Amino acid sequence: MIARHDLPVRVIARSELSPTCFRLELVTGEPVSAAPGQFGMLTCGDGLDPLLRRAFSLAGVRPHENGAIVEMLIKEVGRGTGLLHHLPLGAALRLLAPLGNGFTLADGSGDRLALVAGGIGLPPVLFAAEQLAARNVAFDLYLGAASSAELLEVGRCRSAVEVVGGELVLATDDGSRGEAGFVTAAVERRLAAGRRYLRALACGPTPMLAALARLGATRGLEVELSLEEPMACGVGVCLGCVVELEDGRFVPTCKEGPVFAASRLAARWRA
Amino acid sequence: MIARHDLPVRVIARSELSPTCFRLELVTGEPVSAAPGQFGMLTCGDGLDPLLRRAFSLAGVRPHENGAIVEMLIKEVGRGTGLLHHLPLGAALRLLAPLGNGFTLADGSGDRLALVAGGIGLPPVLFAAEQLAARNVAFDLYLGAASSAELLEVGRCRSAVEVVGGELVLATDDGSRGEAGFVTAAVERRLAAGRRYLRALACGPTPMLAALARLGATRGLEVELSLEEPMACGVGVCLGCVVELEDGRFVPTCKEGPVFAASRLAARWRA
Amino acid sequence: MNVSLRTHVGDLALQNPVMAASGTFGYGLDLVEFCPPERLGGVVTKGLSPKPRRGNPTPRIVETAAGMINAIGLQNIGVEAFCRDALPELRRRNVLVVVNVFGETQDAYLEVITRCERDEGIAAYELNVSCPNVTAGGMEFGHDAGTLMSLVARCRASTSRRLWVKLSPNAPYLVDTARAAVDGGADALSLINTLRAMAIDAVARRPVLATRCGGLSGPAIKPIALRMVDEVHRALPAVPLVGIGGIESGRDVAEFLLAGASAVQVGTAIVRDPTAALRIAGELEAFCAAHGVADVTELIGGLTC
Amino acid sequence: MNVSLRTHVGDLALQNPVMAASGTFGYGLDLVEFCPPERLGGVVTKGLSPKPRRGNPTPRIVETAAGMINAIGLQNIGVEAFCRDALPELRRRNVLVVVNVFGETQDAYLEVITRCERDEGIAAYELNVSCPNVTAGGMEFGHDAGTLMSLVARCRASTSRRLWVKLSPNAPYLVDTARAAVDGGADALSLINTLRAMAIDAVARRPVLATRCGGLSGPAIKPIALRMVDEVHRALPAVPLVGIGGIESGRDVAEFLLAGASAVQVGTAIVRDPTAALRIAGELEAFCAAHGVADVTELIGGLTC
Ligand SMILES: Cc1cc2nc3c(=O)[nH]c(=O)nc-3n(C[C@H](O)[C@H](O)[C@H](O)COP(=O)(O)OP(=O)(O)OC[C@H]3O[C@@H](n4cnc5c(N)ncnc54)[C@H](O)[C@@H]3O)c2cc1C
Ligand SMILES: Cc1cc2nc3c(=O)[nH]c(=O)nc-3n(C[C@H](O)[C@H](O)[C@H](O)COP(=O)(O)OP(=O)(O)OC[C@H]3O[C@@H](n4cnc5c(N)ncnc54)[C@H](O)[C@@H]3O)c2cc1C
Ligand SMILES: Cc1cc2nc3c(=O)[nH]c(=O)nc-3n(C[C@H](O)[C@H](O)[C@H](O)COP(=O)(O)O)c2cc1C
Ligand SMILES: Cc1cc2nc3c(=O)[nH]c(=O)nc-3n(C[C@H](O)[C@H](O)[C@H](O)COP(=O)(O)O)c2cc1C
Ligand code: FES
Ligand code: FES
Repeated sequence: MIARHDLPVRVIARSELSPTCFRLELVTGEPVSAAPGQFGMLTCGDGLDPLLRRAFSLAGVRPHENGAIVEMLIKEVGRGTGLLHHLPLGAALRLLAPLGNGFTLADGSGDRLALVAGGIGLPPVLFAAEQLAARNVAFDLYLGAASSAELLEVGRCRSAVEVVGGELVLATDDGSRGEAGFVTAAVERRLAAGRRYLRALACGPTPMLAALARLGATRGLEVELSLEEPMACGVGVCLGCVVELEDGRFVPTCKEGPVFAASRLAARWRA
Repeated sequence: MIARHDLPVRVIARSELSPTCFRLELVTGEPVSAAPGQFGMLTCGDGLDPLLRRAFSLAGVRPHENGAIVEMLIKEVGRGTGLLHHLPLGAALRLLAPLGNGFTLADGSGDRLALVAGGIGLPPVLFAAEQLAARNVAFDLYLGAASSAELLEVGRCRSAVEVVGGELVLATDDGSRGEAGFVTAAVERRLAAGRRYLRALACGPTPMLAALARLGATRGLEVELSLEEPMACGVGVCLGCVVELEDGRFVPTCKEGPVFAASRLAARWRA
Repeated sequence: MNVSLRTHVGDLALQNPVMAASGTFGYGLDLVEFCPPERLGGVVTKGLSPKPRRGNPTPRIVETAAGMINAIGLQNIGVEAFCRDALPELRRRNVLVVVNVFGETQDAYLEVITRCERDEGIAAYELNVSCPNVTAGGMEFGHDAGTLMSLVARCRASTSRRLWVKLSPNAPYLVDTARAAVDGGADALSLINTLRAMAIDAVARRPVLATRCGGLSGPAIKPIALRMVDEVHRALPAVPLVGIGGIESGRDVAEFLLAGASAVQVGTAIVRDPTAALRIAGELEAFCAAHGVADVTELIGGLTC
Repeated sequence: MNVSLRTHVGDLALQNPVMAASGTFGYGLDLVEFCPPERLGGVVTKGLSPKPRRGNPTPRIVETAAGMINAIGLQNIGVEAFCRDALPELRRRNVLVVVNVFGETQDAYLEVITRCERDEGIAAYELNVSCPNVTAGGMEFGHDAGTLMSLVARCRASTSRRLWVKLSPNAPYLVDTARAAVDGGADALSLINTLRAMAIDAVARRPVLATRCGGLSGPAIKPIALRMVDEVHRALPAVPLVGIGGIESGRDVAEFLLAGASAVQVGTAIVRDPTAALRIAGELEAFCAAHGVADVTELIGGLTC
């Protein structure tokens, strides 16, 4: 397991991605190595409001001077993300990372991977896409959102896909860009048309993940889902973030996840 | 009474005055008129930490565009003042002001006024000095601090005093600048040497104020003290900030003060 | 969307559910510039005693994490000065006035009520039973169901006005106390008053407050207050409740209504911001409009599980 | 300045007063990378039951103002797995281990203790008496002095190890409960556990937690915890106390010691920051050095009034 650290970080860049989402870049003083699907627990300021850190998937990590730049893609939904959206550049925060497991990235043999992202579920998927591109492992990338404006980082997604000669499929609920309807339907259409995948790796809203779990169960496709349970500690001690497994156990998402094989999850995920 | 308002303000300037103190300038969207000795209750951010506003004397108010610039001199002593010290320029706060009464500024007849400030007690005294200078009312200004580095705004004090031909007396506890010892001793020496004052107006640490109250009682000098009781509401409703008067009543400092004639205060102030 | 904010506490109609809590709004007129009392659901006066009271020595307040502790000691101008100096203007403005009453003996409570009965313009009495009962060795009136019932019954007999009892969260058995108040004749229950708490100055090695302990209020206590409103509402669903504790926003008000309160009171939020009660009423309206609540009373006790 | 941080809880020596509280530090080894348990005053395990427990459905946690509410439902690996998988390594590291014990019946408490008695390396048991007593209709063990005393007495008889009882702040009569625990044979009292509280999702019109209510912890409750430690210490000055509730800094620790605690436990602060307990111990040392405290035990019960 990659060692977990409580890293002092500084906000060094921020840019708007959509009406609700932004990219945050944090610089660390020490090297960070992390796998796609892992996340970090980030403070949103230095006081008691909010009290707890917030969980964000790592969207990318690259070396920078003696340390690293950790990238996150964040949707402003409440107080914590609102503070992060408006912190001055240079602000000091703390990041507990890397946490959790990660996606199972293919070893290059056989079929392609399907990467599936819904809305702000993109960050771990983008991280995976860029790593796979760097390793030249083939994949298609399905990117869904409510509307065209909320399709994030399309350019980077396209670049990554092009490296490996995969397909970038865009889907919007309102049909304003790409295929109309849910992104899972776009996956299903291709499966129905005979496309085969080694495995699907997905992150997005729970209904999307459940749809994909069902699809996987019906079509015999192995599916890995990155789950979002409300987290307090992020390191497996508070037992706040548990998810129920097929065998009835409650396991902490932050430690045994956030990525789970859909087949390991309790049956209602696939029903 | 000057109408009280809850003013939206923005931080437009900040500068260091000493190792522990800084000047904060806040711009309002509407005109503000206030008297020396009055104060404001300022939020230190927009969350729940800290929960309550902080009280600061107004160190000056000047018109600016359609509103005003309110000046404060602040010593960093804890969380609230620490936040104010590090807020980015442009930050939006709220200021409840002007609150409380003010010093009785002389009408120009007879003897000079003595203005006495200890440490971070300077702001209301500086405000008074600059107003008196503008109205050409004579005064001496006594400015005391622990050491030379903590004597604040000496230049502005000197300018104000020079306008009216008064004396600027500096005193430091450690003798690193001006007269050595407490500023009240400097006042006492001049009284003993026959100098006469219409009234003394003072703000500073409680022991200094008590010493001045005693001096006033012994020498028959009218003394007005600006008190600092911990405040919660600043507007007279919580009854947290009361001070005991000579007649035994507890009155809210924020409403009936913060300036009180020393002779009105409970006897222990002069004992 | 047009939202109706009108509510009732028992048979008392309020134009909106947001009242100012006792001890943070003076005698109803102290903050007129910031918050015209006639625009609130109602105002609860600072606790009134038969004679003026000086209250406790200072320090009386201290800030804590998302809260504050106060030990004001019920300083007030006395019932006579209130009726003479504040009540006429409150009446003229058509303010819904609730008089918060306390005493160190049962007779003291009755004295305040009896004096108030001589004047018009009081919608209800709210008995603050979190004060030391001198005849019972300093235990709070609200801590023993029997004592509380007898106090409420005597007050009940002395007025035909509405009688609210403000429950103490420090009482040993919340629901028993609530029931005793209702059995004694209370028309409604206000909850909660402050929680007994303490702050220590580690450098001075002294309690911060002159009285050692005081009462904790503010957002810190909201989760406890909500739980208590929910608990009393489920035990006594027919009893009108007024929710209090850490309310800072219109959404907080909605939470208390859902837990079973018919109206709420705002305390510490006013200490932070004298315009708070009015702002919160506006936010409640906006919350209702945004979530399709045409009539705020739909929310009352409206938890779906 | 050289500061001695050594303290005692009764006859148990701790290298420093800062322990990790039950439920926030796993079984002692979960956070080794961040906070080596052997450097703390001690660690209290997650509450152990005779058999593994799944705990409550989710959501189980919700953040509140300067606090959090949890309703984990005492999910744990069971005493057997603890003794087998964690205890040997804790022993090897010389960690001061306190086993937090709970059950839904008296027998369940005894079962946990009996299993632990077979192994070395446990410094004390801490009875969590804030759990529903199934044989007494779900009332918490800690809510009735008689029930509590009999539980403690039975546990006392089953071990010669130190027995701590962790008091519930929801108990009707704090001091009576404390006294009952001591009369039953407790060597020390830990206080406080979480306060019953509730959060509501106003949009969904539902309680946030699957179990409706849960326990409030964090800085929000510190003033209540300090008051309770002070109250019990003044009533029972000879009884060793372990202070718990909202501790976030070395200065907070000093406050609890001054109120009468001999050691403290840190809970929610660890949830916020896995290095917290160690950092706090360091801050305590710095606080002592800055304020001329050569021996931290000088602070215990050291309020000057
Ligand atoms: C493993 C993991 C990875 C995540 N990755 C990302 C990401 O890459 N980008 C992104 O924008 N968001 C991500 N989230 C969701 C993000 O954590 C929440 O949006 C954020 O906590 C909301 O905080 P807030 O203060 O703005 O909102 P508030 O609603 O004010 O938060 C209140 C509370 O609810 C919790 N909470 C609210 N929404 C969520 C949620 N969806 N998941 C978990 N807890 C929640 C918060 O932690 C907090 O305790 C991730 C969550 C998890 C668990
Ligand atoms: C009428 C009045 C005028 C003031 N004018 C000035 C000024 O011009 N410049 C300046 O630097 N300071 C002034 N003060 C003091 C200033 O309010 C405190 O220094 C400030 O509140 C400390 O806040 P903190 O969060 O940094 O400190 P903390 O110690 O963290 O504050 C904790 C709590 O103690 C209260 N508190 C702490 N110190 C004081 C104090 N000296 N007086 C009142 N309450 C206190 C705070 O309000 C807060 O509730 C004035 C105080 C009053 C009452
Ligand atoms: C400064 C202050 C003074 C108070 N005085 C009274 C009082 O006189 N009578 C009373 O019943 N409650 C009094 N209270 C309690 C409040 O009315 C309210 O019940 C409590 O503060 C919880 O609400 P909050 O969290 O909104 O403040 C007082 C509270 C504060 C903060
Ligand atoms: C997530 C969580 C789990 C807890 N589990 C237990 C437990 O198993 N047994 C117990 O006695 N206390 C448990 N507690 C209570 C804590 O040990 C502590 O008494 C309480 O949280 C107050 O301290 P704090 O404010 O520092 O968190 C738990 C607290 C939290 C936050
Ligand atoms: S967030 Fe604490 S166990 Fe996962
Ligand atoms: S600060 Fe509230 S009355 Fe003065």
